[in-house]
Amino acid sequence: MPATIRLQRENFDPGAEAAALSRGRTDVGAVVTFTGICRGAEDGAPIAALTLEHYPGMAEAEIVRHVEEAGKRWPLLGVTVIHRYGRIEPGENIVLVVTASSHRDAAFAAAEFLMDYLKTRAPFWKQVESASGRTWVEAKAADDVAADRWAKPPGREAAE
Amino acid sequence: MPATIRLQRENFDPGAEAAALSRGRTDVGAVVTFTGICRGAEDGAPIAALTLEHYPGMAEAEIVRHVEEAGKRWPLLGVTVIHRYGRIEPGENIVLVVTASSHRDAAFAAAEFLMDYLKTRAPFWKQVESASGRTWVEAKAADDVAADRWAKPPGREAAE
Amino acid sequence: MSQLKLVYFAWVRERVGKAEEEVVPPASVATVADLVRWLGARGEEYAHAFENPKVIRAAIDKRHVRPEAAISGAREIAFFPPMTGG
Amino acid sequence: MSQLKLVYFAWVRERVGKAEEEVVPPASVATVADLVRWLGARGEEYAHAFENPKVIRAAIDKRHVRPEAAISGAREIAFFPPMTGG
Repeated sequence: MPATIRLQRENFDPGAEAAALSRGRTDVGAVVTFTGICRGAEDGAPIAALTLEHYPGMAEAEIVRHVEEAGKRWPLLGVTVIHRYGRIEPGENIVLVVTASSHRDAAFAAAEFLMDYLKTRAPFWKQVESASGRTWVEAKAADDVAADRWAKPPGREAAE
Repeated sequence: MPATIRLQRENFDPGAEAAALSRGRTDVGAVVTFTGICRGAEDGAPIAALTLEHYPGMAEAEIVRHVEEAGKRWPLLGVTVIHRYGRIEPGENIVLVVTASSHRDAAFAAAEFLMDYLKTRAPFWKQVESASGRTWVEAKAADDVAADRWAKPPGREAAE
Repeated sequence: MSQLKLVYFAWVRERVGKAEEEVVPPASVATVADLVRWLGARGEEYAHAFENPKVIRAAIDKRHVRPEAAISGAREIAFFPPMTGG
Repeated sequence: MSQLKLVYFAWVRERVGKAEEEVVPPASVATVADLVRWLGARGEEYAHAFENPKVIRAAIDKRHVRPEAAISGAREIAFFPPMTGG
């Protein structure tokens, strides 16, 4: 399965990335694209920017591992994951997940699986920059619940 | 909620349609794009093209109704649905659903809901053109099952 | 009963041999299911199109309806196979 | 015990006041939880960073581990808050 995984400071073009997964082939019947965008407010208060810190090396490895896991769980024909780091202003893209499959159920499920895992297991941390200073975003319990729905019986990985 | 619904013969650009839903605003945090593409084989046999027939007037009305229903069920900030009709060759786009929301769960759920309903309730019929002639695609029981998971208690609409 | 516009799609259209027509069913035809039975008796092509009423879907004035739906007041009734869009 | 590279991220890094360092913990430090306790006793900034071990996540050689994981053989151990990517 063709997989593209990139961590980068630069913005990306979701449409171009999605188009690349089906170009020149006729086995892809469904492409699901998730784009995560920096909002202008966090918990109702306006923000100036987000700064994303990451753990180089581990972030790539975690994403690769989860893309491989997705490829085992669903009949995917291609996956692209791009995650930005550094300073990101409201309206800018943060993260992209694209999944391609013959049928829509696999493409949807794999895209949701990857997003749930990126939120809770990929080593990235968001800091909010606002009029009142800089604060680290707190992890949301709802994200853990979302990730837990994909859990398999324990024993497969040390921290799962 | 801004909603764009188009039935057309012409191809469309999924990336441009998705970008339009978040451009110039900072409340959108998640955009999910589903693109349905004509595959080169149906049940293992190569095909030359699909021809999509639709019921003009009713197709638009059904899609509008389901987009409105999605807007009631989830806090959406924008929806785009484009469905092509006429002759479509392998590798070409057939259908597009884009949903925008503050958070990913609503965007994913609404996109899946709309696709499940388009498959089973929107008056479109696919005819396959292949070496052995033309045949109508049969409805899949799996699609009915997928659509049924969104059903609310009966009594809301005559045929639900 | 007044005049009624019928429209057909996909293989129902192909079997009937036309995309639409105007009909005036007798007063005894009260529901969509009655109309399917009445149409099925109109000739070979109709008998073929409506031979399995279970796979025929119907819409009255562009809204899905069940076979037991009353047709009184309808302007346009459509018949078609299960949908395969998306 | 041999030399160990520690790396810190987000507010753990800010509280400790550095992004990484090399340490040589005593032989009694066998697990990640032991290491957190040992680090917490190294000074005010460490005590602050590790004051609530429940919210500290750890990775050994770039893989997530639980507090009870053994650290023997580790080259790099990372400490950080719950992740907020995506």
